[in-house]
Amino acid sequence: MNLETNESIGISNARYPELLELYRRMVTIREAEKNCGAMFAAGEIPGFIHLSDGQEAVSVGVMASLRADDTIASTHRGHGHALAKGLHIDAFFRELMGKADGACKGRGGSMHVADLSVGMLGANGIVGGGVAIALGSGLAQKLRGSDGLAVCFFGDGALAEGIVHESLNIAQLKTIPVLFVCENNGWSEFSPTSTQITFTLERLAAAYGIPYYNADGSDVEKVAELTADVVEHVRRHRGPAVLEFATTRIRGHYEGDSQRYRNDTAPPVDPLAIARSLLEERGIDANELAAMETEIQSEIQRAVEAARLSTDPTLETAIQEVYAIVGVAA
Amino acid sequence: MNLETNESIGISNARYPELLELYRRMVTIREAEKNCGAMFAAGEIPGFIHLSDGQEAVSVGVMASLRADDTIASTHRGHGHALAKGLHIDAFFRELMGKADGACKGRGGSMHVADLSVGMLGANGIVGGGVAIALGSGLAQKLRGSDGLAVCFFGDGALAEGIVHESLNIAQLKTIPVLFVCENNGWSEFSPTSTQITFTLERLAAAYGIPYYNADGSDVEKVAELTADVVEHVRRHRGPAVLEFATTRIRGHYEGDSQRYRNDTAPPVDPLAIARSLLEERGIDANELAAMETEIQSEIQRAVEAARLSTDPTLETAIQEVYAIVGVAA
Amino acid sequence: MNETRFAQAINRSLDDALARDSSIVLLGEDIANAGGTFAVTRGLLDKYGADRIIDMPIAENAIAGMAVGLALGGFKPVIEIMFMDFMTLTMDALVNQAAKLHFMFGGQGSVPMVVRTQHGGGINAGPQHSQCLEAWFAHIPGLKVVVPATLDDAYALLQSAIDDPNPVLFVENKALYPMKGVLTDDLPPTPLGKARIARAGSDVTIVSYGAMVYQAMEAAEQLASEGISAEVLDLRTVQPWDEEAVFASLSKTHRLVIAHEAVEAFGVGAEIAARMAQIGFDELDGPIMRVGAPFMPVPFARALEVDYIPSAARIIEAVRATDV
Amino acid sequence: MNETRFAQAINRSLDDALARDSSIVLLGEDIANAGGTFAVTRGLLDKYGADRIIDMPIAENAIAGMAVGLALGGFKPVIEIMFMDFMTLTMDALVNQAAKLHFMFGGQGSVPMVVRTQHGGGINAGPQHSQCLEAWFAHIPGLKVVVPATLDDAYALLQSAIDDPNPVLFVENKALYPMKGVLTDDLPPTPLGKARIARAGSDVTIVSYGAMVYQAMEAAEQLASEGISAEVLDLRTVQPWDEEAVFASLSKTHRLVIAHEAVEAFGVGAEIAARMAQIGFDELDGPIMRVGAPFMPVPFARALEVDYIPSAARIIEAVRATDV
Ligand SMILES: Cc1ncc(C[n+]2csc(CCOP(=O)(O)OP(=O)(O)O)c2C)c(N)n1
Ligand SMILES: Cc1ncc(C[n+]2csc(CCOP(=O)(O)OP(=O)(O)O)c2C)c(N)n1
Ligand SMILES: [Mg+2]
Ligand SMILES: [Mg+2]
Repeated sequence: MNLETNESIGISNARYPELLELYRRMVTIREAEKNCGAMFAAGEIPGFIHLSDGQEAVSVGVMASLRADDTIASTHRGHGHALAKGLHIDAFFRELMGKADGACKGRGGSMHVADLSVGMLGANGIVGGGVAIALGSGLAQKLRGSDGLAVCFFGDGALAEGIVHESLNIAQLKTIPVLFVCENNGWSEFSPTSTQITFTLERLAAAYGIPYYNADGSDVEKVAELTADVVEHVRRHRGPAVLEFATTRIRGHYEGDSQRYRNDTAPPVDPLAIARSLLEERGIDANELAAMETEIQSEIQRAVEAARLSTDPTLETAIQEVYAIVGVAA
Repeated sequence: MNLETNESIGISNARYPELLELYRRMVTIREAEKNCGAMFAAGEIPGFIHLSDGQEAVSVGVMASLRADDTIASTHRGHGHALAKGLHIDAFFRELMGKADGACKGRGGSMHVADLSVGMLGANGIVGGGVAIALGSGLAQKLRGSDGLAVCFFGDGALAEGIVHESLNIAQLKTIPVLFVCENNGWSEFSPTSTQITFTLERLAAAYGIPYYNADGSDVEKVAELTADVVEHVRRHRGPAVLEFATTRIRGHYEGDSQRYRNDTAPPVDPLAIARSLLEERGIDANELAAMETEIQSEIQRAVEAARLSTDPTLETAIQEVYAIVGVAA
Repeated sequence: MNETRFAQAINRSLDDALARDSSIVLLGEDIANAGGTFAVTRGLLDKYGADRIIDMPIAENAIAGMAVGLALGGFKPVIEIMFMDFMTLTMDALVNQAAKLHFMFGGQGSVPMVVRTQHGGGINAGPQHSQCLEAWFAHIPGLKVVVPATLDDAYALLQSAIDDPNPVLFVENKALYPMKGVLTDDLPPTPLGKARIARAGSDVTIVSYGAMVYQAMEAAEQLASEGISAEVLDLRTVQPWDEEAVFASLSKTHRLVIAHEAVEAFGVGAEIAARMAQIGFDELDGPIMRVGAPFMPVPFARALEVDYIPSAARIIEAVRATDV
Repeated sequence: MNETRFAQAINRSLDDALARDSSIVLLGEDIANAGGTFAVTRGLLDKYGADRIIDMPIAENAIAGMAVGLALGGFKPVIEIMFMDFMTLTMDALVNQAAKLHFMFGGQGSVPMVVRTQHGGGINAGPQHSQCLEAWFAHIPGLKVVVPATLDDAYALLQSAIDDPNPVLFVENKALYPMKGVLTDDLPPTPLGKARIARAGSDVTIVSYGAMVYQAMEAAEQLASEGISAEVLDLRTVQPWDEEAVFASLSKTHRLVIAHEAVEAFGVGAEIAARMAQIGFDELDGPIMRVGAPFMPVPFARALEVDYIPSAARIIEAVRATDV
């Protein structure tokens, strides 16, 4: 299964896929991560995993406007980004389980899922680590004379890191086609971001003179619609823009997080529930949706089973690839 | 000779010393640096030296409102800051010449002149390097319960460094009594800063919610007056403020800089000339000023001569002080 | 006596230091309200308040730089950098500022700060959350580097690090946090720079530090059953390291193995080997062997990481290669 | 043949690379309009334009991070970090990102970037503008580290560094910039990782790299007059370093000295000594000696710096201490 990018879907004249397709992609991410959570709890997935439950609308809505040749740099919470950009679900599970045929041959795991062939430049274990990489990738697009762009995702907590500021300045200074996408879930690990950041991204972007837009990050259509406009703008003007989406981190910072620190009273806003009721309002049959969900579940189950059967990598093979080989293009 | 801080001058009720005194301090810095330039050209001062000619009004005007227990963190262009904060002229020249009895025993040189006893936490060879140090120093003042504050100086070019942004956020977040002083001379080394920075400090400070003020950095009275107000505010509110002074770098980035890249047409704005003509307007006798200048020159000459006679440090002594000694307070 | 975990020994050390010296303040990400990612600072906020246990935004370079300013201002800051891999963001503050200040200012002032961080694999945290980079800091004049292996050392060396007037990097191994043991009451002060003989022996010296000490002990145990008596030295401090103790042991055993979890090449073991190949040359009866991680990033997969981290078996192999 | 300076050899190498490969772009502070602080990039802006010779704001971490993105995007960025001391600000991008990417992504992609920087004393630039930190980078799997000593090597090794599909740190010694010499036309490619026998000899091996090669040569010269024949090896690349060449030379001379300008403790020499104390143990007829800077920050004063930087005299002393 591969959550394809727009091009391959071939919806003519649509700026982004219709809601049913967006919903399908969100369900895929949710179902995949549900399995991740369970497999982590069961000890089948080791390390740290940060689920994006509640934030699927941003991944899916943003990626809906991107082409295969557009690039993204992601964060520690990168499953949704990776799958939405086109990382194959098989490569995904195999990587998280640390298998030899995982996306990264089991060397990176959840925090480093990457698929360069679809322009996914990697999740990143360093808060802010992907921002300057996206900046360089956007500059490459520009210097190459393409109308491609680069997108960097980052959380609200990352705004405290100097690299974000260095990058905003350079993006505007050199008019680099890079889209800064802030997923504002209100949390930096175990702390409300309001206890860490004194400014709003809106005012910051204004200071840098970079166009700023925001939308409800739980409404996938709103995310897709705004992103389509902004991506269009970035493609045409070859300069940066900032997008901010208010979103909800439904689960803990990472799996295993007891969330004792958390005392939200309202039930979490769920982008899937929102999309689903919109679809039903528009007359899509609930049975049809259920069938789709079941199909996704079984497809994911298949991927998980296959991953379980995959082989473990060996150190002897891994050590061959510490360096790219001189004279051999990668 | 020691450019004393306010307290020791004892001008009652004055918020800062009168213009004649401010002028005297500026002349001292100018004359000292004139000697530095000549001694560098003659090979008597080695290394890199960055003169603050044209920026004396900021050093003198800001420091006029500081107390001995207020601290400053400076930059690579730190001579004016150091002398205005109270570094003795003898220790200054000896340090720049690399003598055993220099301010830093000849181990730091121009880029590291420091005198902790007067709250001068050092010039700094790293652009932005002093900013977070001042932040910590300001926090120390606050935690100690004093009404002291910390000042960090930085250039317009330093605004590109992430550390400045990290520090602004933290200063406001933790309401730290730190005064951010930007000396905007329009240059980052050999490049106009307009080619490096897309934002104004005013808008940036607004984004962070930090009070921002600016003034003509060539008019020492204006600098002193504004700083007196702002320092008062910081002392009382125990939170940060940003000050920006437009100023002129009269000489090259460093001594030896051919400045081929420079094509300013207007003659440089000279804070000393401005102060001098103000003094004359106010009826100070030109002869009196000349006498003062001569006196300063000869005092500096004395310091230079004495520095020349000072002894060289030895490696054997230096290596004793790589570490502070356990159990011995420094 | 109650059993304590390694992480709690550090917690207790911080607690006792905070109680006895009001100039000590803690800064770090999620160390106050949340009690630290590894629960090392749990409970301290409640006891000492938000002026002393300070939660910080995600800004490592600023945190480290602030510690320098706090230290100059009469405080003894103990900062936490969550993973040693994030030390990459603090290098200017630590290396260009903190390490050099006392020297560069001609002996004026000092920077009594501690950077607590944790290194090492064992929990499949992957290439950016597992590195052992202590060799970098050991190369920098002005810094001290401590890597405790036992509960008592975690407690006592942290006390010494806090009391030291110099910037000290205090490196905890994440795999040790859950380790249980008994923390001795009223420990005597443990000076930095003194190694500990973890096991006495006469045929070969195994020098180690941090979590690898346990693999060295296991190796020694197995070797003993073959009649080879290995002496295990726990360095405890890698800068300054206890040259005298290593030399003394080598002079007794005439064989030397150095083992650490960090990448072997250009690691801490290189300095120890090099120094002994100079001053201990006449004592050596066989080649100096090092055991460290292979020259690759720390891989994520269980199957990889388990082979990546040096084992007792590899130490035994190295001991044999000294021609013992 | 015309005389050229070391800085110009690098300039020529950049120029020729830019001319032959349009994917090469240069980024750095004041490298375009101003031609670089040490004039190494002078003239390139006029020739190649602002899209390829790119002046950057003072933001080292972002510059290094951008290079990673550019490299993934099909370019071969060559960035300049003005002083090696400022590499402290690039460590995340270089160590956590660039170095690990190829491995961490399972062999997908590569990061063909070069970081040019300069190290060393000699011009009284003081503690924050003189450090030799190459050992840090040599410890990181995924990075390569080159330190040329001669004009030909500066030219040819830079070509190889640029063509290498991995991140390469290219370290110039500031004291060498004005050095004059003849740059050979049509140099054959010089692979990374191969040492150069700067002077053949039979009694003792002196391994060195960068500017210190000249002190080693001077020492060899003086020793020759006493009838001691020293072989001088110029490593050229410190990661990977040419173990085979060092071993071969040691097998001939049976005495080993390693000299570099960096601080001796935990420096590059430690790895070479440690490795030879293992694989070369049977070849050694005396202790391995290292010559490096003392364990202190680089001091500013002329009187201090001149004694701080290792001299030919100190190398000669070390040679004697190998019991030659
Ligand atoms: C440089 C760095 N510092 C700290 C961390 C530890 N850390 C991981 S995620 C995180 C919080 C990030 O918050 P945010 O950017 O809002 O992303 P979110 O987790 O909410 O998606 C922190 C502090 C890290 N990975 N990298
Ligand atoms: C981290 C770092 N990067 C680069 C430099 C080299 N450098 C020294 S001064 C300078 C320009 C600084 O400009 P600005 O902050 O405006 O200060 P000014 O020189 O104008 O006083 C640069 C790039 C440095 N010293 N430190
Ligand atoms: Mg968040
Ligand atoms: Mg400036």
